[in-house]
Amino acid sequence: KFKETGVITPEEFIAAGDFLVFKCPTWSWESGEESKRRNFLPPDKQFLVTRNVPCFKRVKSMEYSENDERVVEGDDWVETHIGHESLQKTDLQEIPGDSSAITAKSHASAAKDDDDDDVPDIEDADGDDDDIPDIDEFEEDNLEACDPSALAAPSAAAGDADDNILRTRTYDLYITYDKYYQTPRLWLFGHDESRKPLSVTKMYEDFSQDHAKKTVTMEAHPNLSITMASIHPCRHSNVMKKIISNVEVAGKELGVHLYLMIFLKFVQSVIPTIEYDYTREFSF
Amino acid sequence: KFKETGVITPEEFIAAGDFLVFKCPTWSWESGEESKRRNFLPPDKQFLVTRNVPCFKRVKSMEYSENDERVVEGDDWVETHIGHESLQKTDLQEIPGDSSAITAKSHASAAKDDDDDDVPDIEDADGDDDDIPDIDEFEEDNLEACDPSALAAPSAAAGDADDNILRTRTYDLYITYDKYYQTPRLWLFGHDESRKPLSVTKMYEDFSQDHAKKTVTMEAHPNLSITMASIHPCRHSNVMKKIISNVEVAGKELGVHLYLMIFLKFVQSVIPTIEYDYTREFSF
Amino acid sequence: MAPLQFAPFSSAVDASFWHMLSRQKLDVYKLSDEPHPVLGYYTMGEHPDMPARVCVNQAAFAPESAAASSSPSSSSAKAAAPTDLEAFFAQLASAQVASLPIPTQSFPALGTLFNANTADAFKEFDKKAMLEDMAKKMWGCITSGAAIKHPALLNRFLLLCFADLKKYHFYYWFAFPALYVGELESVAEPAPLFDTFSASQMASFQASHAELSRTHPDQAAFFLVSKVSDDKLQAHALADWAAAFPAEATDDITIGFADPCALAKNPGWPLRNLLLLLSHWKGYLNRNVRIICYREVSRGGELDLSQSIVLTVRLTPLSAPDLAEGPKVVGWEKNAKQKLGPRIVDLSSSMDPTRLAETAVDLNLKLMRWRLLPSLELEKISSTKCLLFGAGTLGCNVARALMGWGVRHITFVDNSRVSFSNPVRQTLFQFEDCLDGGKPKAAAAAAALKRIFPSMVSEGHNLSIPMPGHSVEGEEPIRTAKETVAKLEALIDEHDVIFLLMDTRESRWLPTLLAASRHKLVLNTALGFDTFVVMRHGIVPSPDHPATHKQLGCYFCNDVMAPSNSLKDRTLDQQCTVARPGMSFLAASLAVELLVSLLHHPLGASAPAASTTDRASHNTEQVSTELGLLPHQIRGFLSQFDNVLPIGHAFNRCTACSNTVVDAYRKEGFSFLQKAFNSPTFLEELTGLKKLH
Amino acid sequence: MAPLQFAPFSSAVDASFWHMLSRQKLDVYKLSDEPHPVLGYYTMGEHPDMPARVCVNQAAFAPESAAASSSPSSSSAKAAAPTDLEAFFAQLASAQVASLPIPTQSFPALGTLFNANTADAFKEFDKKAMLEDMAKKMWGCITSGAAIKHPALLNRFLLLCFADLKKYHFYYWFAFPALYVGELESVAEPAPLFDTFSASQMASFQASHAELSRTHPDQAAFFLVSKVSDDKLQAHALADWAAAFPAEATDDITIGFADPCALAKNPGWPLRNLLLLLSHWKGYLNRNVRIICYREVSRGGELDLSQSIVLTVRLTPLSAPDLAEGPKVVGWEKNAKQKLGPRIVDLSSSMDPTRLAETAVDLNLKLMRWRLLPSLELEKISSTKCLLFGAGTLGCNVARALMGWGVRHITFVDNSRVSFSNPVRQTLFQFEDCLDGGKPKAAAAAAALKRIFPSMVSEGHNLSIPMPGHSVEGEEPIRTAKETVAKLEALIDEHDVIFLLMDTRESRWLPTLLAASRHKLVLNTALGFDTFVVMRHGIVPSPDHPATHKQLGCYFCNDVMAPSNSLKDRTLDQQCTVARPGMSFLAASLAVELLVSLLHHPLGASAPAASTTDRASHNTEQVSTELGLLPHQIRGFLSQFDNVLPIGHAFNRCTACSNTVVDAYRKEGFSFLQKAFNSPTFLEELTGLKKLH
Ligand SMILES: [Zn+2]
Ligand SMILES: [Zn+2]
Repeated sequence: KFKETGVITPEEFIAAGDFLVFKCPTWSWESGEESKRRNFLPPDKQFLVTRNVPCFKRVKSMEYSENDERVVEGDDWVETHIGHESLQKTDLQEIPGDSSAITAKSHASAAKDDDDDDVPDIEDADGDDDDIPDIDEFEEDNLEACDPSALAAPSAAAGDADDNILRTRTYDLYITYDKYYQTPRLWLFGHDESRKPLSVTKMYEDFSQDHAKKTVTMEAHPNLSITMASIHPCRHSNVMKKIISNVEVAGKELGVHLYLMIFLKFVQSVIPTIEYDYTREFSF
Repeated sequence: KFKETGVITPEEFIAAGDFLVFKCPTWSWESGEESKRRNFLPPDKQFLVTRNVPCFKRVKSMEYSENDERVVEGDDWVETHIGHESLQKTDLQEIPGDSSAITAKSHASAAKDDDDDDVPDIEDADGDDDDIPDIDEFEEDNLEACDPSALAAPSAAAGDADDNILRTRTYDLYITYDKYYQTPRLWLFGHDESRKPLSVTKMYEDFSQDHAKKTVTMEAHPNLSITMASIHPCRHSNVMKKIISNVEVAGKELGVHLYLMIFLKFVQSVIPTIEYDYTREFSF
Repeated sequence: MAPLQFAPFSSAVDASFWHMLSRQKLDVYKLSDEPHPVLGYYTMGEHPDMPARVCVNQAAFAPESAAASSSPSSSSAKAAAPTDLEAFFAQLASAQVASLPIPTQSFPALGTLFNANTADAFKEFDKKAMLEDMAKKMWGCITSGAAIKHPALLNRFLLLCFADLKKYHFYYWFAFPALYVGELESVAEPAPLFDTFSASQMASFQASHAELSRTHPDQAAFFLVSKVSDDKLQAHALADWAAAFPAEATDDITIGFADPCALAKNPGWPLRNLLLLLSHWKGYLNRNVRIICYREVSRGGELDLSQSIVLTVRLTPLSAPDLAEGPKVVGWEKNAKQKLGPRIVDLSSSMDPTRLAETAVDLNLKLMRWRLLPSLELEKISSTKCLLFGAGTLGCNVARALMGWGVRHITFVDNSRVSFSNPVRQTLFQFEDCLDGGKPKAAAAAAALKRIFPSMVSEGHNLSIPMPGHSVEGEEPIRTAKETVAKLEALIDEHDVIFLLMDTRESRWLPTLLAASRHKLVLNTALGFDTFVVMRHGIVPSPDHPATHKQLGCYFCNDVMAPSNSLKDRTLDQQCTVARPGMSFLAASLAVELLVSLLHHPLGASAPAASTTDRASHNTEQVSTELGLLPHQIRGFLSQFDNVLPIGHAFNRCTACSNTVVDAYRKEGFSFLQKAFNSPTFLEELTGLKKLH
Repeated sequence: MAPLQFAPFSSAVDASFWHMLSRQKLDVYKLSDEPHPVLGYYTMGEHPDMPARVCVNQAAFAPESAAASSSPSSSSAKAAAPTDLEAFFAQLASAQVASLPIPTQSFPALGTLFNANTADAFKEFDKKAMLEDMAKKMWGCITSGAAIKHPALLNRFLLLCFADLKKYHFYYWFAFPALYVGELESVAEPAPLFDTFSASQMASFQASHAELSRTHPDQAAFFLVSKVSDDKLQAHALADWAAAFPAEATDDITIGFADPCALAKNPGWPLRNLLLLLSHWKGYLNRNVRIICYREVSRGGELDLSQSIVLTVRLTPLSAPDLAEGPKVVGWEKNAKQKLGPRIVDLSSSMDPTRLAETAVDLNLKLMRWRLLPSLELEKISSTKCLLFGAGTLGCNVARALMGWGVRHITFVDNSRVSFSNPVRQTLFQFEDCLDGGKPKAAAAAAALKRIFPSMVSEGHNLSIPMPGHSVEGEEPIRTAKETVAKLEALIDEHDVIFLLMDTRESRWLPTLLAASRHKLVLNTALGFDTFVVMRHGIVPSPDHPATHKQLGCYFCNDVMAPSNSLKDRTLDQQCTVARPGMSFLAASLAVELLVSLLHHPLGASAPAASTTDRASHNTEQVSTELGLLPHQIRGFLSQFDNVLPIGHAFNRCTACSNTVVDAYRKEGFSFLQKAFNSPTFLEELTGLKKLH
């Protein structure tokens, strides 16, 4: 059934999640806040999570992998179908009562990749600690003596912009089940190299520019009282259907337990530099 | 100035009010609630009031006095000018940009006099004491002996519908100054023969049907926290202008101190059976 | 001669008095049930058909408030009533009379207010004892001579109250104490004043009484009248006995009082206490006393005293035993049924904000009928029960427009919660509704309607509508779907008009079918980025409503695909709808205006449709009402500020409203629906739509 | 050999931890600053570039909560922390490990949380003493043997916090205590696991560690490794010394631990406390001990241990004097600047509802740009300051439509109060606003905007606009009018767009003139019963904006009467306006959409106008934007569902926008205005309009 529609039931989600945790134990089930439990999922299997996933480089600095594009069949899955060319009256008058007429013409709009101010400016305050109290006065340099057995931090002085040390952002990735769309839904919460939450602006640097702005929204995680980035699931079932049929055309039969592995593969095209698990190397 | 425009200033209102109180001492100034004082009027002259004005009969039972009509020059003053015949497009296209075009055509609509359900049904509950607790159990028949020196009530047993005793409603009439329209505004609060407040439905029996439904609204008295009926002042200045010029054509010169006397004369056409003062017999 | 009968006082309480009492109770008295002084007044009798009234209004509390705020000691204890009420009254009755907040040409009545905390406490007041206590105090004023110095002390009343502030009901009972020791006899038939005195006597009397009122306002209610010369009378204060009646003229005693009664044969109530005072005062005993019942009223700008009358009585000495414990007293006011009992006044329509709002809203709507459209059927509109599927931008604005037209019964169905981005566009929500994960939209919208207008009847149902192609399998999901369908069927049965305002195409299928099977009117609205469609579904003919015109189409009539195939045409109604913010205002208000117009057509929901070309036509009677044309669809194009009015007729292979589908649903019920939910192709095969592909 | 260096732990705190801490603080801890147990975890090292992390998330509080709710004695005193933290930890470290809420393949870290009530209290924590106290307890576990039975007791941390719940700032400082008595020496260079052991040895070890994890999850972090045969290794619990190392094989001692570090040359932090434990435990002394730094990670569905390394150290006896007061301890985490100091995290953007709302609203608008209209100038829209004259049905709906477009700065001018009939039609008001005589509309509307979206910048001004023909005479009225005019001038200067939404014609005159003199865009809207007009006034050319097209007219350009004569044409805008409820939604949304479109034209407010006929034209570039046509006026006819787009040009005798009037106002200011207020004919004479009559 999921092969025809691209959607899965909560039970199938659990099965696919169990398989994911079994195969890739960096993923695990969590229960989240007690008050926010969804009763169509077991209390201890409310969502999947993998934490502290490294993200070594920004999308802009990365060459595009042709492979990514192939997997999702062009970027059709984020193509938007809302026609904003309004129809001429004459069109409608010739076909009175055709309610699909308005929807007939549609085109995907070209997205601008290059303007960072597209994401809310209000968030940028995070980056430069404008309203964070001065931390210096809290430091206690003489608290403990230098400890020769402790290794110095590998990626030091992350606060300075002019060092040459590799900056390693990390992401926490969550997968919830979206009852409405009957698909998984991916959530991301990023931290910078010194473990500060990333602003929306900065997170956008890690989303594929072609896709992300069209489908990434900031919303409250359904099981946690935290707002984070999420890939909107409105096109998921369609893309999943296509990927599954691509794979099957290649001669392999897919069980529903692989659904999340496939899902994570296609999510990869949105967040190509976030090295979640190594599901990406998993072969069907 | 008031002769040209029909409007008066607060100072002129005070002067005319003083004259009214002098000539007709049933009217008097009051100050109302301290928290609601209007600072453009003296604290002790916030509004005029006359109480317990009898209203012996209902408008329906009354023959129309031709005289009333004459005073207000037909019923022009309640004529409504909102055009609801929408213009044909062609009209507008021929005179593009003529913003008065929409307002050009207008007609007064015929008012229905005969349906009492036009006024809120919700008010009718007042009439039949539906939710008033049973008063009988509070009666104390033996509280005092029969007193032969006390005259029996002249209009007894007002509660029964089938007696033949004259029913005497009373009204309290208030005149406030409307800052927006720069005219006086009349307010009415009615009581039935046993001094119960009249419902909206019942009060409408005492308003001239041709005029009243178009201009009588229920609103909060500006100086008292009580809602009562009021004659909307939006046409007052126009009518006053006309009456004044009618009187002057008849060869008399009017001072602004007579403004309220004239005002009360024209109000008479709305509430022909409410025998406020005897201003009606006053001659200019 | 018949015994003299006095016209009792009636009480006349302004609504403003009750308002002020409510406030005093809340702010000052609280739970105290001490007596408080209140001020009433009466005027001279104007009309024989009008009872003599003691009036109290909002100013009744002014003297006490003024005393409380001027006395430094009591400023902190605002609640304290004057400790010595009699002293307080004596002050009011003295020179202060001129400054009391009562109308010109009126006379003060000094009241003692007891406000009970409960209806039971009100009932249990010992009325007899209270009135006797007051009588004792008044008798004290008489015997001490205070009442001669300040005759206003003779005009008293007792007022027992209970204010039910939840319902704005006020219980009250007045007593106007009349002290007496027996019957009085008239010596002569009561006669009009002008029969007794000459015109010049009357004129001189009127002038001297006016002068007395001006110089000694506290003496204007009760006074002496002397004959200065044959054509000249003069009014004096009671205390001026010696000046008024020199020793030599012992036989010619005339007194007067401001008479609130206007009857030709009877004096008013205040005379009773005056006569007692005179009986106690030796000078008057065993004489004939002429009494002027003075009634001076304003008529056409002139003061007229023609209703005044003259009585003559003979005062007899008071019997000492009767006075042992003071004179007897009567005076409890009878209620409307002429029984000894309290009155209750319901001021909810003047003071209850909820009812005020109802009245204001109703009257506002009626202005439309009175001024412009006499044929407007407001009752039909307000009694129309509306069921709104979707409480998003469209749902909120449709509900607001319905409310504007006076619709009182609005039910919402939605399954989402209010999110932070909603309130700026979804006009029933506010920031607070987004907190803690967001309130369920349907319930929040219903609550908002009541917050706006408390008389709304509104409920929200948090339901996920089963959709074709969204399969329902497994015990629990099937049970849930069954319950949902049953709930939706019941909701559609209970409502008159169904609005489809969701953001997905397939969720409209089930309500469309359920409404079609029940011949209910459906108004369907969907938004694009800058386009919209508002459509009324055709009504499936029924025995009650036989087909008079070709049936109009529904939302699915033009489809060649069953609604399961939703991703293909997410355009107008996909979840991540992006529409220009103005769109929902336009579409929602037009949908509601179309409904209101439709309600005025004799065929109602079955009325035939107007098209774009009918705008230019002069023969549109069939397809319009006084409110305008009745299109089947309104398609709007914001970029052109233009609308077109296409017509589409019902399609016999429609997956939602065709006979095939409606009949199958009627026959098989849920099991039919389940097939449609579970199989994406079921409906296409059933209707034969598949063959058209 | 170089001294062995251990990679310290770094802390990794989930946002969900802070959320839960906030809640615990508010609901449970309140002002208590007792220590509380919290649960962290670490996993084996995955990547050499990633620090070894101890993670805490929302589940960190679960063990304490579970204990509190299961203990009947403390159910009423929910705030009480476990009285014996060490006993509590011993329990967690025992068999319970398997049921702790931590991810699969992770190991528990037992934390002690001190939450300060203020930033100062946080600063004043005696960190040295707190860490030493913890070290003492850990040393106790070692000496008592508890740490051998439950090795998880060696993984501890201390967490000092201060939650600033007003700003959603969290101060925190972790310590990962490492007990030590001196430097350790490597006996051999650290080597990869696969260099030391054969493939079959590794496989057998991996399998037996997996088995140990399954059967004794509490023993999986620290373990012994024995050689069963040449190609077979086995993992044992620490307590299994005898089984692992039979007496005869004294030289071949191998231990292991789950290593959170992934560096090739360094072990992770947990090894330090393990080595101290072994040093204390005689069996290991003076021997070479081989240590497996076990790093098993998941790669493409397989478990990979290729990053594991092997170290060899020689354990020397602990010196007794050093241990007199327990071993020394280090472990305070350095901050981002590598200084000993706390960290602060600002979670306002994930937790502050106001900022969440801002973000959500912004992103929602940006969807439009991203998906449909890349050229949409959202910043231009949102930075447009709008001044609304009138806060009635039109004012409310215009404000809502502006808010929907992201406008943040909206000011209202109105002089009336909210009455009971308003809320059902005036969409910013609710029942409550009508009580006690009604709130002033302008202020109530501004408050409503903030109630809907707290980031709105909105003010209400209660001003009566002076009007032509409404004369201003007398000292006080003139002063008031002067002040009002000055206030209006300032308001118009401060705003970019002026909406005229009043209900009288003449009140539009002054704002029209003031805006014209300042070259500000005016959008003017008026309602009839079922008609409306939306109009943009032309812009008077200025040096900055020279005329490129014929100037468009204003509201008064078509009049042959000065506005004073208001009663003549009360039609569209009289006070007792009666309009179909849908009208204000239509007119208000079109006015706002016209404005938004206009902001996108290169000439802005001076753009030439489109007419009805332009709908059919293909050459509308000049008179449209991506959002559609730019009419001068939109006149709507609801009864026909139709709009027309007439154009009217500026009239050189206009009483509001003609040069004569604007120049006179500029020259004479208030005294000019006063003439217009006072004389009904002044404007007609000035402009020469009178001659046209
Ligand atoms: Zn159909
Ligand atoms: Zn102009």
